[in-house]
Amino acid sequence: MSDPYLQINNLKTHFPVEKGILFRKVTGTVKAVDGVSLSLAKGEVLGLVGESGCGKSTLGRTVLQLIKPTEGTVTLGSRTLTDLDGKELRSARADFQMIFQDPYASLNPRMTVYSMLAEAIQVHRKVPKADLAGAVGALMEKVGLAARFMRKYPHEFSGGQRQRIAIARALAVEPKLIIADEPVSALDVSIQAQILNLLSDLTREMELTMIFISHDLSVVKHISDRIAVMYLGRIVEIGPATEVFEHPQHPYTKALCSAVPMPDPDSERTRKRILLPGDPPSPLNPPSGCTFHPRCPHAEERCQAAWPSFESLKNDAHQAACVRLAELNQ
Amino acid sequence: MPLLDVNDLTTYFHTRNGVVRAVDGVSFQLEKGETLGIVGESGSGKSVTCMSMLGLIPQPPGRIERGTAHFDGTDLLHCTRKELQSIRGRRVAMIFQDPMTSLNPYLRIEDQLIEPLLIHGLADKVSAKKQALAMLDAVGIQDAASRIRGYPHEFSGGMRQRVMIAMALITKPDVLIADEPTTALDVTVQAQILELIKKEQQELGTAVILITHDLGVVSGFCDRINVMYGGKIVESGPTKEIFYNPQHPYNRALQNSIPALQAKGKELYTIPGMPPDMSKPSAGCSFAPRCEHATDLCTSEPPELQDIGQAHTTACLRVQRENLKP
Amino acid sequence: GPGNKPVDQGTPNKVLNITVGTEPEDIDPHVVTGVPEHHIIVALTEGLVAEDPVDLHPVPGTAETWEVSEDGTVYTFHLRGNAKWTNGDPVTADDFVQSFKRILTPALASKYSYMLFVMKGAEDYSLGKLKDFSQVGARAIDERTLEITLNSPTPYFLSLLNHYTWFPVHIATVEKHGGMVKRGSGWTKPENFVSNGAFKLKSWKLGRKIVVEKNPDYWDAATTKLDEIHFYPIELETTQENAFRGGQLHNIYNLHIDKIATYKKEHPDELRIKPHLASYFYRFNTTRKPCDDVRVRKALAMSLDRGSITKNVTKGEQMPALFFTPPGVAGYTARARIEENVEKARQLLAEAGYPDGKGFPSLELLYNTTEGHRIIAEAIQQMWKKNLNINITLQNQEWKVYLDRQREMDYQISRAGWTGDYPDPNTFLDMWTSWSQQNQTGWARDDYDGLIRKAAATQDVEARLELFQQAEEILMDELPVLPIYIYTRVYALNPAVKNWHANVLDHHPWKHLDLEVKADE
Amino acid sequence: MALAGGVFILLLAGLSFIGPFFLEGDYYTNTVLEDKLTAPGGEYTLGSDHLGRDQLGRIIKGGQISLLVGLVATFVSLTIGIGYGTISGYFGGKIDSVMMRLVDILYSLPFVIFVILLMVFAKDLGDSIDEWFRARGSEFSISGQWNMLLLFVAIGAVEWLTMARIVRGQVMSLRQQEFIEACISLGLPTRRILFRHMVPNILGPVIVYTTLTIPAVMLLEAFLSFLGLGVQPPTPSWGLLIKDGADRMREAWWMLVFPGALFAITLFSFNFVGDGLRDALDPKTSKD
Amino acid sequence: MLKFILRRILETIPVLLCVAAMTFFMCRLAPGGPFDEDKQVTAEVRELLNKQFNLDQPLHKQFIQYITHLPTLQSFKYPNRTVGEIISQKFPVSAKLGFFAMCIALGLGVLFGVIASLRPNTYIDYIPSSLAMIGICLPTFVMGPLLMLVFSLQLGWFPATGWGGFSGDQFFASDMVLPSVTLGFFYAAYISRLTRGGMLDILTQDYIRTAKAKGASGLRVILKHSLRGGLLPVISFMGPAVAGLIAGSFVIETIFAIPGLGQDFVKSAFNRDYTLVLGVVMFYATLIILLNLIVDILQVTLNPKLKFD
Ligand SMILES: Nc1ncnc2c1ncn2[C@@H]1O[C@H](COP(=O)(O)OP(=O)(O)OP(=O)(O)O)[C@@H](O)[C@H]1O
Ligand SMILES: Nc1ncnc2c1ncn2[C@@H]1O[C@H](COP(=O)(O)OP(=O)(O)OP(=O)(O)O)[C@@H](O)[C@H]1O
Ligand SMILES: [Mg+2]
Ligand SMILES: [Mg+2]
Repeated sequence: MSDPYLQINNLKTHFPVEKGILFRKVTGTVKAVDGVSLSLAKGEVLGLVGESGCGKSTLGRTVLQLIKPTEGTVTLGSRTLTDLDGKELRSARADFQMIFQDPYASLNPRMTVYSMLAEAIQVHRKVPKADLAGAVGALMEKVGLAARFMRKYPHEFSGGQRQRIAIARALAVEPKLIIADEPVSALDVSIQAQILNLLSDLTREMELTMIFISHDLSVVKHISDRIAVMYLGRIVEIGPATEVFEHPQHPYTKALCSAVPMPDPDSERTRKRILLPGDPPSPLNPPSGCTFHPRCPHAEERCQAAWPSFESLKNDAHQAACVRLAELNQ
Repeated sequence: MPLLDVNDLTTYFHTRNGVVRAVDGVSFQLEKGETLGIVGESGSGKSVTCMSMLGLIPQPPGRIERGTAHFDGTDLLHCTRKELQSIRGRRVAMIFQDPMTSLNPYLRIEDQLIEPLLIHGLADKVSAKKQALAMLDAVGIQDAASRIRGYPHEFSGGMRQRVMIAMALITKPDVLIADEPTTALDVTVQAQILELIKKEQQELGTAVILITHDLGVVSGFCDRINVMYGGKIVESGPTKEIFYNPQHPYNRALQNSIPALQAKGKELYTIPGMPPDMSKPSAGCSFAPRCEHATDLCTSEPPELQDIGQAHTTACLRVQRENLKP
Repeated sequence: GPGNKPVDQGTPNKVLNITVGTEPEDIDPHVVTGVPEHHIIVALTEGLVAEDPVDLHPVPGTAETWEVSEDGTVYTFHLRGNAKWTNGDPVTADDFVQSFKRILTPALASKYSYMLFVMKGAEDYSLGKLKDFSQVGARAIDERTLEITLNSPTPYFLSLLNHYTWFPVHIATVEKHGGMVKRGSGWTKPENFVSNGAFKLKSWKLGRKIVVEKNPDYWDAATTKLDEIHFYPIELETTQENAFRGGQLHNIYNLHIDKIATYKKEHPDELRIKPHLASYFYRFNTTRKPCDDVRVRKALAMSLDRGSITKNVTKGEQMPALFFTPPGVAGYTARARIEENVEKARQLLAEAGYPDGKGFPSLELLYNTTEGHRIIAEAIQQMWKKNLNINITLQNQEWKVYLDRQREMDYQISRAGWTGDYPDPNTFLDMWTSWSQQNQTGWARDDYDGLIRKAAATQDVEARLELFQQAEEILMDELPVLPIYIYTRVYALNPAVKNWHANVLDHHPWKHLDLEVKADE
Repeated sequence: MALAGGVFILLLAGLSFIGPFFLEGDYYTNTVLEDKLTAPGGEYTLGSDHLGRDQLGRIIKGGQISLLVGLVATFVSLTIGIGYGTISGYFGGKIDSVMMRLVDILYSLPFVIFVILLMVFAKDLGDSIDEWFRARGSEFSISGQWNMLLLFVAIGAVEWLTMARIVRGQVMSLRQQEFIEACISLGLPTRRILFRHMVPNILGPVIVYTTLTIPAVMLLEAFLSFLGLGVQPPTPSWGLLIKDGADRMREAWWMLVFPGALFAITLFSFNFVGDGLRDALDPKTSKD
Repeated sequence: MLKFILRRILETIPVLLCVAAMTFFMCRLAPGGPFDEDKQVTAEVRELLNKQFNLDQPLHKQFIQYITHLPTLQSFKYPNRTVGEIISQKFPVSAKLGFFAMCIALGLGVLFGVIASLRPNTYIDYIPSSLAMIGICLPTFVMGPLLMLVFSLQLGWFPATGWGGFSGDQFFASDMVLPSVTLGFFYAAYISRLTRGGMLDILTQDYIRTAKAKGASGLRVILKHSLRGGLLPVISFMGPAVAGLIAGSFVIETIFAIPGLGQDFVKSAFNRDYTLVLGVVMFYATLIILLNLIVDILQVTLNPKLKFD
């Protein structure tokens, strides 16, 4: 990784929280993203997994400057996105796009696919009116939609198709970075497969760099080069995809991997899961030290002391943040 | 006699652009304490099947064209509104697909939780509140006593889903219909919730219908599985049969496209073609246009579900007649 | 039930429920200017003389008797001994003198102080030219004798005294609440108000009603028949009518013109149509084209069918006005007549340079926002179009804007009306003098001014009226104004109201009114 | 229903705007005083008014004015209201505060005085414009249309306020939607986000309110004309005709019933058209 | 919330100042003055009058005097009343009329709107929708006299005019019925249309389906689950509507001869009653701001998702 294309440096996104009906005051901050550093090479796909509410979407949004970070920098290529002003940012947006979590909510219900895509194509480059229909058609075909659906409205498509429209829209500006926020979780497996194929084709063809957010570890494993595991606003483990999936090191990752249901009735019924006790803690007042310690089956006194630093065992590229890392992975 | 006996359930949506045959002659049975999984393509009519039984499809445009759904002696599709209301929520409860929108944003969690008890006169307000609290605890929401006064938007997606489940289980229904109850959740929470449903089921003998896309979940959870395609059940059988001995080409294709079962980096298997247009009735098998095994017969003759042994039924003519093997 | 209605209850109990249109602005006689105020003030306050209920000729009021000097300029009034204020104080000659002083004091800025200008020195005092009030022609000879000296013999002086500007106020009360020259000091509020009339103020609820009750200490209390009068401010004609029909009022102050026919047919006993001392006319701006040309003015005046307007538009038996002064005022009926002759009108228009209306400049008729004015204007607009082939436009303006434009002479033709202050032709004719504030036409003639001046100094009745005849002849020849009709008052009255006599000033001295339950009820 | 409403409005517009070509020039002013308040039937199909003018002709002319005023002034207020409300709701925060307080101020100002001022100053202005043209030898005169123009200004000036508030409320809730975020992430210019993405999605309540604004505007026109702003007699408008009729409802029912009924049917039609439009603009409902 | 309210109240001050200044100068710009009547007074008297009413002072001084002493200033038209007196005597009447009318409007409007929304585009929709539209189809100046004609003149059920009975101080009297109904019907039309729209949006929401799945009866679904959300558009309309009801009932007050503030709102402007205009306008502005504030608070309390920003 000599030449990181996307560099995220100690990124923090905090939301102030107000409480009370009559006397509203800021009672705390939700540390949705709390010091995340990542770097991605050009053309790399990073899978981001983690519990719901751990800050995956927020991280994605912050990287794309849809939310202003509280702290930290994001550098894309030679530009530091966190320093750009409104106008520069807007023109820079051609380089990075998001595929939103919810294919129902992220499409304007009153615009046809054509007008949505045509609009996206035209934001950052000039295409003559006459060629527009052709460009839109090509775009749709690229994501596996028949061009004849151009004049339809979003509600006339199935969830999978909508997700593809959203992908097409993101691709329309020819971005270099895409953040895909759970693009397949609402879809049935055959459509899931289609979209995953599509995305990996696209990354290959267009040299797209991508952060792929999902709950579904098997999906993430399939598409990503590396996987990062998030817990309560922080990365707890990062490493090559198969490596992390097959040899998880952090106790949380282990629990996560063990909970993935297998589509195989026999093994699924006999498989041992690591059940995590309790609920994900509230990001409002996260536990001290390693935030995972209240639910960790291996927690000790010292886990409460400080946030552990990243360590790696065998492979330098595979790191995890746990003080008992070595002990637990013997 | 099965607890729930659905026969030839047919629900159409009469839209301006034609009749959408969302559910087209679905029949199945559910025994007490049994867990039935429904899987199938997105838009194949899984949700509509379940909602039709409880009379919850929007009418108009929806209309239940024919069929019966006998629950404990009452035909849910033809009983009076009063009868239906007394069954809904109390004896047959449903968890909806989208927890974000299925809770009333204007009411406190508490009020929504105790509502089924109050409506059916199962408890007075005070004891209903106690039960609600216990239930919320049971679904694993920490600090339930204070959270119960909150509003849905203050809950995370996973928590809302659990509230929905608590709400469905609070009346201890005979049948629980769970429509993709864990889609929005991460795997650890999903595991927790499934565990909870299982526990309730064991204690109360509740029968469960579970709709999901996650074949991993059904494989571990369900006794029997219905595979739906194009508004029809195309295959039905015990879980192991469905997974280890898939017969219908759609079911086979489905099994093949599971990413978890495929090598990394390889192109995933996908079903070619587009989902069927449900507003255009097809003469034969609706999967035929996408089926690699389709013959002329398939496009001209409508298939029926037929037993092929081991309580396993399938609706593929070629399987039935030619004993087609994968 | 019907028994609950104010009228059904009021009639046997001698409670009159009546509307006089709008809410009075105040009941301080030296401050107010309106007609509704008049009706209420005359119930509460009495001047030197009173009015006969039938023909309004002056009869003794607070003054029991009076004498006039030979030359007709000095009046001596003898106040009656039993005239009392409602607080028990006697009404004295000095009360009158102080009251006159009050209304003439410049700082009070009374709008109607000019009504007293017939009195010697009054005008100068009101303008601040004269500082010493003893120079003014009002003098209390003793407690009960008042002497008033006039500038010139004024035949209508005694009638003038019935205008509320001449009424006394209770000086001590006025002094107590903010002083003599402070307007609206609160002395007229029910809890403070002191008066000397047949009724006293009982309550005044803003916007709801004013209640006056019989004053038992009034010198002529024996005459007073009513126990109470309730004055309701109801502006809308249709609402007045509904309240009347619904048994809430004994009268309709103004009946909507389109109801006249209905009332004639269905309620003839309630309908009253009476002549009124008022004239409806249009002003011409004689400084602007095209009405600066007397031929145009004449053509416009001659081409109207006034009879048709009064018959079909105003419908209230108004008299088509071919002259300006309402006829029969103090024995005066104008000789001059406008000739209604369309042929001649066309000819005059052609002479003025507009044959068959060709080339006639744009002409705008200004009127203020009232339905009645609009309808008349529309009818006249059509008559001119038909008869002279000219198109005029109508311009409707809000009241104050309309007044402003009229005063600034920013109009071509403007609708107007004039109600006489006292029954004498002077109140109609002196407004066209060059010095009059009310002229507003830009028209001025020395000979006209001279005639009016001369009439003011003439004591002989016949000679005086002749001067007025000559003046009106000039007026009708020059036509700075276009008379349309002489008003009538069209209203309705519950037949139970007795002693209500029609007169041109629409004055109905309250103490004579009575309510009578019909025998068969 | 929407179709029926639309057809009726078109018919009405046709009757009002094309009908007069087949009538004599003075069809609404011809005054026969002797024929005042003639009941319907006979010479006057719909009766005559208090000046003996043909009621039918006056209703036709009134329709011209009322439809024109209703549509144009509503359009003006719609445009301003949507623009203002969208901006205020979208940006929120300080901008919203300031903009909404400005609306509060305008709400509170005395309308009557505003109208009077408008009339007085605009008249001067109109006169000077005419003067300017005359000085250059042109026959052009705008005083004729001027009054109508002012009417639109006056009505537009008040009616947009409520519209702006409604739009703002809608936009505020829409702003949270993910597709707006998607637009931002595309780098779309704000203007485009506002008017291409926000506005079409708030049309539902806006249309409902618009169909209610049309009658309000027509009646406001009558009030303003009565004050002297707007059409001047003898030109009628439905509002004025109804007002005249209301004063004589017991003497001449036809003066109230005919214009009143037409007014009511027109309102219903607009509402039905509005409902239809709302359905048609909503791609979801348009399919069922 | 307290902070929010405090901030809004602070914001009110510049708004009111703005309103005051604009009103004051607009009034002064308008032609004609408080003393113009058809009997014109001489220039001398006019000057004296100006002096008596302080109109001879520089405008800015007058303005400062006006805004600092407004309630205690005399009305020009009714010199024996102060602005404060007039408002305090007449506003309660308008407020009560507005309150009754709003009750009627809400009752009818919500009822009709809800019924209409249950089966959109059927007769169950058209009939109540049309009924509710009566209030707009029949302008108040038609509806008022019509009701009077039928109910007071023909049937004799209610008095034709007045407010608060014969003595004028009853808390409730039969003469309040017709004006309240007339005014209420007008707003009922708006409310029913807005309710229908709002309910149509809500009734297709998923959580309504959830409620039904619980076994809730139709009535319960409407009352408990739909109304709160469905009435939100109505609530945002209520701010200006209530203010309009209270101060803008000019026509109704004139038709029924009701001594309310609505008449002064219009007539004081016609009368160029500078002090009263300013007083009424300031009062009205405060009312609007207050009502909008209440509406905003109500919206936040009714909609738990919203926060005071
Ligand atoms: N605008 C906001 N204001 C306050 N808190 C917020 C906001 N947006 C997100 N949060 C909080 O930040 C945390 C992280 O949210 P985020 O949406 O990033 O989670 P996620 O990992 O994407 O979860 P999911 O898998 O459910 O999509 C959550 O606790 C959420 O409640
Ligand atoms: N209100 C409606 N109007 C018209 N068509 C509808 C409506 N609701 C559902 N449908 C149609 O009915 C069919 C079945 O829908 P259903 O929701 O049952 O699918 P599903 O199997 O649950 O899919 P998913 O897995 O995406 O939830 C779909 O084709 C859908 O378009
Ligand atoms: Mg997320
Ligand atoms: Mg579904």
